[in-house]
Amino acid sequence: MVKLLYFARLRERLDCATESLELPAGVSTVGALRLWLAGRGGEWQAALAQDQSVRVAVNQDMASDATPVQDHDEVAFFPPVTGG
Amino acid sequence: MVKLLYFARLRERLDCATESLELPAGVSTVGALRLWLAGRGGEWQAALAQDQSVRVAVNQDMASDATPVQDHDEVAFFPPVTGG
Amino acid sequence: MVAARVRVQEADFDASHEIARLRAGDPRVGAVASFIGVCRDLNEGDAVATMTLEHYPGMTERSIERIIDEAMGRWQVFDALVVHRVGQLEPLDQIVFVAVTSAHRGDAFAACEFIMDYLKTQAPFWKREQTATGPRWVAARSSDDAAAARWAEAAIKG
Amino acid sequence: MVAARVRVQEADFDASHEIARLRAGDPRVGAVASFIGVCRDLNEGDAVATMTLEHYPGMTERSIERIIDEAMGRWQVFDALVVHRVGQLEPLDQIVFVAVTSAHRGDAFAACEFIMDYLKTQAPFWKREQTATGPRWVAARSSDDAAAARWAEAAIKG
Repeated sequence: MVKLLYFARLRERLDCATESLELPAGVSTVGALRLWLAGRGGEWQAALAQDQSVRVAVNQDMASDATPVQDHDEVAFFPPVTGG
Repeated sequence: MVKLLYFARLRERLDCATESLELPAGVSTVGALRLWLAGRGGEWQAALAQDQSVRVAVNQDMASDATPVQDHDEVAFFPPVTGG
Repeated sequence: MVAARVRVQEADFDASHEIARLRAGDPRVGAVASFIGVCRDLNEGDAVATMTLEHYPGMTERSIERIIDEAMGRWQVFDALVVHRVGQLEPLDQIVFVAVTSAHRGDAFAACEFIMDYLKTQAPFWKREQTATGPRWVAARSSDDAAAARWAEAAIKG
Repeated sequence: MVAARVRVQEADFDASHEIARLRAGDPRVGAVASFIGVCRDLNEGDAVATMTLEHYPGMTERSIERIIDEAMGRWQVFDALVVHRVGQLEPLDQIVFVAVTSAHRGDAFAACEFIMDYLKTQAPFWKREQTATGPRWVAARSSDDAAAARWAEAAIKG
């Protein structure tokens, strides 16, 4: 299982703050996971499409599409940050 | 009369904080005034010599050797500043 | 005794108190540069009534710790502190505090500004504003990316 | 009501208090950059027991006012404050405080550092340190001249 987190506008659009997911077969990177989630269609497709500015962190470190994802990882999806 | 002020190390060396002076004949610039004061000899000569780092302000504005000096001016001599 | 260098909290903070704690008993400190970010009543031309700050607990602290480490590697500084508020804030409220101690002012200023610039683009906080036309998530600013990029090639490693 | 932008005093100051006063009631302020200069226990390798700060009353305030005017002409800032102590100080004592308010942090940081750099080379203060081998006047540092020169060609006009 991986733990997925969604923050801010993304959390609101998806109406989902966190979920646990059995890593789908063949999904071993951030890019593949994002594509798989977008495949759920509807808001998932719209919010996670490649043209959307979505940031991803794996185990609380900023990640890129190529970053590996494996069982027990914590993967977070969120918009560009706006603190400070 | 001009009012002369001396600060910090210069005040200590000259053992003089302030004095009033009838502007000597022919003295109409900062450079000339400094030369005239150095002409007093002793510590005045040593402290105000051209090779000493002495700053001068006329009427509380930083001045150079060419700055005019006239009756009623306030002229201050001091070392490079070290506040902050 | 080591005090936390990063705090995320709902409560307000007092700059003097934080600075006094940061440099307490360290007579090597000659310079303290600090910054306070404040909630404005206007953003992108619209009046802002309140603002809510969301964050990613755990990653927030971790990312700011890393930014401070990076700053301490680049400049001669003794210590640094970041306090960032979350929850609901209003115009005039303090949002963020950064303070850096050093022997000399140049290092303190540079490290303090570096930490703020990186925090703006790297630390997972998100602002939602309440305006007359309803709530909206604040958009990231390209000027913030530019400010962070100016500190050069050596990116903070993930 | 206009509060003094420059104060020279023997008394200590409180950064939070000064910042609160500086930005009081101004909801345009998004950024406050500030700096505190502190008395160290070591200078040029020697232990410093106490320090005495002398100044040129009148010219001091005037020169700092001019530095603030110059900063406000260069950057988009709302207000600025300089408090500088004189008289006898000890290690750990606060010496100088500079704070600048702005809508944005870049302007606040730049103006604050500019004011400090110019103050170090333009404002008539002199430090005398008491060390184990007796009193000595602190020598001006060429690094301070370099820091001020970095802000470029447009010198402060006399």
